[in-house]
Amino acid sequence: MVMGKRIKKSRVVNRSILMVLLVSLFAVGVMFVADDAKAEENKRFKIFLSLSYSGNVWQSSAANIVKALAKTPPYDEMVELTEVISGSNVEKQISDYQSMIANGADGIISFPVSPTGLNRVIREGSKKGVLFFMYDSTVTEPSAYNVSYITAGHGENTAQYLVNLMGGKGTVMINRGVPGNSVDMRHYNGSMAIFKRYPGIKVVNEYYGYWDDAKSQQATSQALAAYPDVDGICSQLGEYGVLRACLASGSKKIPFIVGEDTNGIRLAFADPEMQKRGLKGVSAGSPPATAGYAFKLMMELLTENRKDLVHNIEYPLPWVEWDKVKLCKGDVFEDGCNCFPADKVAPTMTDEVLHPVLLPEISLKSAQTGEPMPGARIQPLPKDVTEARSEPGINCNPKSGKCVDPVYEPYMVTPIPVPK
Amino acid sequence: MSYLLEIKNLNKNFGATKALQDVSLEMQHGEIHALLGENGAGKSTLIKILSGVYPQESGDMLLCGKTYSPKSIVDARSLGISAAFQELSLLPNLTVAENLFLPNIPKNALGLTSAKKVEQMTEQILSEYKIEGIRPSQKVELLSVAQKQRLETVRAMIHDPKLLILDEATAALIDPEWLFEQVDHFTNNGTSILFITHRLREARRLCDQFTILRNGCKVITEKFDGISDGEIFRLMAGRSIDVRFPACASTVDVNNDEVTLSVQNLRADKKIPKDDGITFVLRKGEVLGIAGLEGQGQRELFNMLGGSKPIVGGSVEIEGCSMKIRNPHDAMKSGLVLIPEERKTEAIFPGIKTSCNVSISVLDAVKNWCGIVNRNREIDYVDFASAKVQLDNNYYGMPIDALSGGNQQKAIVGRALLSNAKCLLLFDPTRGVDIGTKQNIYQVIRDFSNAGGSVLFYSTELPEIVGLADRCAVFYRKKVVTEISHDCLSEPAILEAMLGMSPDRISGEDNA
Amino acid sequence: MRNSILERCFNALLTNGAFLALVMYLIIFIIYGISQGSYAVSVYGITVLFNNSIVIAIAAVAETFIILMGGFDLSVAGIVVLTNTLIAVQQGAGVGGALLCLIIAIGVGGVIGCINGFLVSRIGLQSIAATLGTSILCSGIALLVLAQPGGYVPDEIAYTLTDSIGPIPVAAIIALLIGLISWILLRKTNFGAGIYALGRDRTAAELSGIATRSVEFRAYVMAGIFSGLAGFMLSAQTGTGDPHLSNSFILLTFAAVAIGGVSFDGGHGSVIGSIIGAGILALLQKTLFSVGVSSFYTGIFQGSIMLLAMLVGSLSLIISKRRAVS
Amino acid sequence: MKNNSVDERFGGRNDGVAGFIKSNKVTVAVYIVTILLYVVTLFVSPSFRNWHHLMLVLVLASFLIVVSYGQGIVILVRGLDLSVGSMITLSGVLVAAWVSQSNENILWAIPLVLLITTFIGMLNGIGATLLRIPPFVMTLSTGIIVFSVVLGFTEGSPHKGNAPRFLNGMMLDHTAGIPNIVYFLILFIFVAVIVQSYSAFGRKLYALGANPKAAHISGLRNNLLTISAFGISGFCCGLVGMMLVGYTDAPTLTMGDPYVMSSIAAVVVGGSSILGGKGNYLGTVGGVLLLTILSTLITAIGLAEGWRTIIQGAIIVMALIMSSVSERNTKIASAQKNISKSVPETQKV
Repeated sequence: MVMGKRIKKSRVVNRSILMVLLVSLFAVGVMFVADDAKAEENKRFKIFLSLSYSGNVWQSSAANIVKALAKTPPYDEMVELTEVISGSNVEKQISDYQSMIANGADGIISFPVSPTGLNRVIREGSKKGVLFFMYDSTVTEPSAYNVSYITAGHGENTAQYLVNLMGGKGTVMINRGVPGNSVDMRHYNGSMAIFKRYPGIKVVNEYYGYWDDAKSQQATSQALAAYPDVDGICSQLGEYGVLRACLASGSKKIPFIVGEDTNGIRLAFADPEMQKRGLKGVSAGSPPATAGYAFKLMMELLTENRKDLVHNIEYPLPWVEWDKVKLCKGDVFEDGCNCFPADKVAPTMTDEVLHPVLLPEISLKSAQTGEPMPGARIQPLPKDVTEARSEPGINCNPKSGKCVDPVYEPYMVTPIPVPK
Repeated sequence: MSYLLEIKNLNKNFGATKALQDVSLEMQHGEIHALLGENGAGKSTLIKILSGVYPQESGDMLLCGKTYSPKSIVDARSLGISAAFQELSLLPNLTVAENLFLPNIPKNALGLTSAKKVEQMTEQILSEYKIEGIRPSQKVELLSVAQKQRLETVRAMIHDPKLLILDEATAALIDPEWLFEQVDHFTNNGTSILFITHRLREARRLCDQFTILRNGCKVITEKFDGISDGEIFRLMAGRSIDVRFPACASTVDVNNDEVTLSVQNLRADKKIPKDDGITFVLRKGEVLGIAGLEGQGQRELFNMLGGSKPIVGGSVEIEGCSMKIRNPHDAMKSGLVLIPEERKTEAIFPGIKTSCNVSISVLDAVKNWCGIVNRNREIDYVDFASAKVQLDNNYYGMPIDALSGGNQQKAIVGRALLSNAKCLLLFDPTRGVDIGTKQNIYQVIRDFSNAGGSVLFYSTELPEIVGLADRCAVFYRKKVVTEISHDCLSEPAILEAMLGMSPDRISGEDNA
Repeated sequence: MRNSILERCFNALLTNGAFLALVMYLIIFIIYGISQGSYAVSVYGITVLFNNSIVIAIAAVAETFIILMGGFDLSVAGIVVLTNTLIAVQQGAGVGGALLCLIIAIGVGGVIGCINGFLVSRIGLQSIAATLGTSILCSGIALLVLAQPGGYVPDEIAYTLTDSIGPIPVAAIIALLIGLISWILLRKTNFGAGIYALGRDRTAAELSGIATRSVEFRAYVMAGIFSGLAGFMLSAQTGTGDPHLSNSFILLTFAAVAIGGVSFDGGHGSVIGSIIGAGILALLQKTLFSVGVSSFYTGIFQGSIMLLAMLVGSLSLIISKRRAVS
Repeated sequence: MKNNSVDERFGGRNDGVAGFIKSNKVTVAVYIVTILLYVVTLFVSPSFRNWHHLMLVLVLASFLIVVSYGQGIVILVRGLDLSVGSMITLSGVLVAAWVSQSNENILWAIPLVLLITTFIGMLNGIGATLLRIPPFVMTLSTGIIVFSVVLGFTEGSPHKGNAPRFLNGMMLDHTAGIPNIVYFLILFIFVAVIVQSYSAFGRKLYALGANPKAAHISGLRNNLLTISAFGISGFCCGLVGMMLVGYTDAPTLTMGDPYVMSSIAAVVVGGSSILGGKGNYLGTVGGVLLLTILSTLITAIGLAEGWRTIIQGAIIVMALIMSSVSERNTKIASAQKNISKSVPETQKV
């Protein structure tokens, strides 16, 4: 009996040791990975950067721009920036915002996962004096600042350009973004508004590329198989995938493509070989540079270099037509150049990471690595900002009643008359 | 006089298989009726229909003169028939008390099941049925097999049935007397019992009448008095079979022949002292019978040698070389091949062709340099094996689970024969197979030993050991207590040793 | 032979997944408390913590019903999204609207649960595959219901359910309530005994007289209803509808169940464990945030905790088996 | 009796067309549905009626065909691999980062990447066997962990690197009018079928899946077999990652995600039992083709995304019901004592 008890006891002791070991190992692990950034605590602005989905070049370029700016003097002395990836889960981003507020954030700069789902936590944070700056995507909460190109009319302008290229008649396919997303809806509605004005334009097919080159490529391949002689493709982000699908389709002719800002499509526009096969189009779309613009605006508010600011700010729509593509020699947009050689960046890299006026501090390298451009200092922003229209479901809450319905009027290109 | 239960022309088919054909049966009030038959004869199907597991297909059943067609087990119980199943229907992760009352655990005033109340009731029931050493709040997985069997039986009894069905209720019981006592008590109250067993002796002890099923048909209903065991066996098998054992071709010379397997103080449990393990030797060409009551260590021995249970201590030598057996693969490499106890869960690969089931042990021998199986060589091996076990090659293409138990067992024995074994470990290889197959297996065993192989052979049926073995080692309390040589081999001698009656071994009861 | 309390604790730690999860929770909470300071124990801080975990917790309860039975339910995410969009498009307001939302949640969950139950228990489909199908169906319908994010959830839900009553977060009360209800269902009814029985040994359960198909069917319905409630709580948190919820939701649900010590073989574990598991996931996120671990590496910790919980779980099974033998 | 041919006595697997159909009812059913669906697409869109479209379907299906092989092998031995998505991403990111545009490093980079993913797959197997963690949880965890590592490795973005020219050519160039990848697919399927259905190793996997306990007792190295099954899955993921990079020219961190659920769906639609021990790779390939043709058809019709999703879900459920019905028909004949549907014990060796 005594013997049995001893055996049992020692076994319990063994197990407990094992448990304690496992748990303490874990605890040590947590401590070990923890940054020592918390050590220095002189008065800096606590800024949090909340990304939606890391994983595509667009998101990380945007993040890198903000990171590079935060390291550019004089901000390097003033800002403590923490980057958080919230994934595509609203719950997670809500939780992250709450953690940031709890940790004494002065400002949160973020790509919001949902235009509506974050409103409540933003309102709570704003009440506590936290500045919320949303870039690219927007929220409908009035207390947040939205810095975005969305209201600048990507859909209607690119669609109009395509219509002009096609001479007002022909067949069109639309490569949409993520289903159930308000930005996709805004772009799509803009495009369709234009296409409907031209009875000769027939939208034969629309599909979802999820703003992803791989998915766009697969979906476009399938659609092309059904409509091999389509005249134009109107694409949201994913246009490089669209192009590759066209190249792989076996058809000699390449349809007109209007899409967003990837380096791959711009290079293709400039390629005489491609031009010979009929490729024309425009590159205009969501610029990661918005993040930098939003960050600088936020910093100017925080440092009180800017007194007041409207809440919905429009970032100009980037616009590069096929015959205006110009290769950059260096790391910045100079002399009107607007794309980079293939050995320098991935074809899926978005070129609009730079802006000579709004973001002179940023070079291609800083957008790729998050390191500041050597010798650069933060330049003040132009005094005036463009106020964006308050469009319902985009950057305005219809419940508040001050929204204006979007007007789908192209302004980057003159509409051709409807052919008889 | 009206019957308690009348079954008229009952039929049941599973697809193309006719499980029951025109079976009729009558039972009196208070009668204990034995249901006999080989495996696959339809006993299980019959009791599952009676107890509400399967619906009947055609035919009538009358209980106390009223039409009886239960929709479920619960329904059958409320109508007065409950069953204790052979496959033990207890749930290991629930408590004894919960198990006892499933599926309708008594509720308290709030309509919720109350552990306290149920455990109290269980306590009462357990003492009423004279079961000791079980706490109602204990999880069933902590019980021994025998305790589980008792619980299963009690679970059928507490519903106060008019007809109690006991399917192999004594298989795992060390002392069937407990059951007999309960049965007597029950029949005194007028309950009838349908008793399914493979053990004729118990059936004779308990029952007045028996019914034999064969291939889904009723053969006979008769009183036990005045009919011999041989006759009953004949009726069960459907042909005249006196169990015949192949003659030993040569007697093994105990002193001179080389030892194939030598086991020294083998222990499955840390608690067993170092020098008190299982010890025996097995010679070349010898069939060593193993006997013992349930749970005396024979199962552990087979599983340890077969590699499916870790060896805690002791040594195993094969042809003089010490072997480390950590898993079945090691065992096979050393030449020990186990035919496991549970055919369905441990031996067959359901859904896979019979031929592939047989050839699984020679796959490595019949593959070519890039690992592809050479079908011709494979089929040669399978043909060789099935010729030995007389497996019809029409079965080759069928999934093995579509075969009868006997044919499955033939395939498994065939597989073992192909595996280059020096020593076959057969754990109850004839359980649940028809007499024809048994005869086959006996022959295979003898052939194997005549060809120079050794066989370790455990059986619950003593006549098999007496008839087949060259020698017998008897287990009692986790070790070999007695070895009986060929000359002294007899049922009474084995039985005596099994019960621990060898003179120097009689001591206090302690069933671990 | 009486075990000391300490010994019993250690035993429970290894054999009871919920207890282990609780201990893990406390340890992580201590790290969180140290790095976060007084905020960690403030009413707001705790309310936030509960709010962050409640949706996954309810979803994990739903999943637990099925996993205890030895199945998998992939439709949880689908039901949550569908419920969310339907609640967002309903027009009711005030208390009536709130009630309507609750009915929608339970109704949607119940209906999808019935379909799952029918496919699995009546037609005999493999649970993981059948629920994969219904989950895809649900997210398709959700896209038809709400073409883009929007819609409103009555303030009665959105504010009341995420607030705190005095020092007690409403979400905590809900967690307690859900935990209690599911605990009663699983531990105090024949239905619950049936689920445990089914998860361990289907044949034995059938022979014990349990109406296995009916139990299975009802379990899927219950899981559906709880998933609907999770969608309801998600709507309360976000105050709006969004048809685009990612798959990570379902992964987190399974992670919570795994951390909670529920055996994926079925028949072993408790809802309490799953709820704590969901709490751990939310707490872990906050803790890593507050100690400053780059969010790149959150996944490493989540994955490791899951493996740790499962490892201890399988260890405890081996130990209890060994103990049963000896 | 000895007169019968070898194959006949083996159950007629090669016993002409009739024999094949008899022993592979589910597989045949999948192909019939696939062909029917293909015919429907030809009617829906006349421009599908050419050789090119058929090749397109094959190219689009190629990723899923390869990844489903690993998934199928793992499911065969009663596992499930939820980490395929992360492993595909890992492979793509690594190959693009190490090789970049030129072909210089390809000789060491491709084998090394395959080795890494195979190794991670084997880790899954080790967790599932030696540590006894259910495959579902094990692969879920490694999936999360690997993704986290990739995230850290790339610092959130796979900036660096394009597809190596070799992979580009593999995916997009044609030889004799047929895309190169189709030649690769034929080779892959051939080897895969040999390994799964005709090799000793494959036979052992089936045995293990049919009854792990019996396999253990019969002396099969269960752990080793399971680990290699997971290793194969990792290997396949490595291949798919490279194929995807070759196809799209640059990796993204989400590129593997769609293949987790769709590979499981393909295996199940292809007639394998998710409980293991049953099914064959040709069926899975049929399942992949079915799903791919379906998605082509849906894109061609241009349905709203909601309807597309609904149709996909419905097809999966319908395929399941069909295969369960056809299975039940065969089972009734052999059912003897099984009480309704009994779920086999999970690996408890």
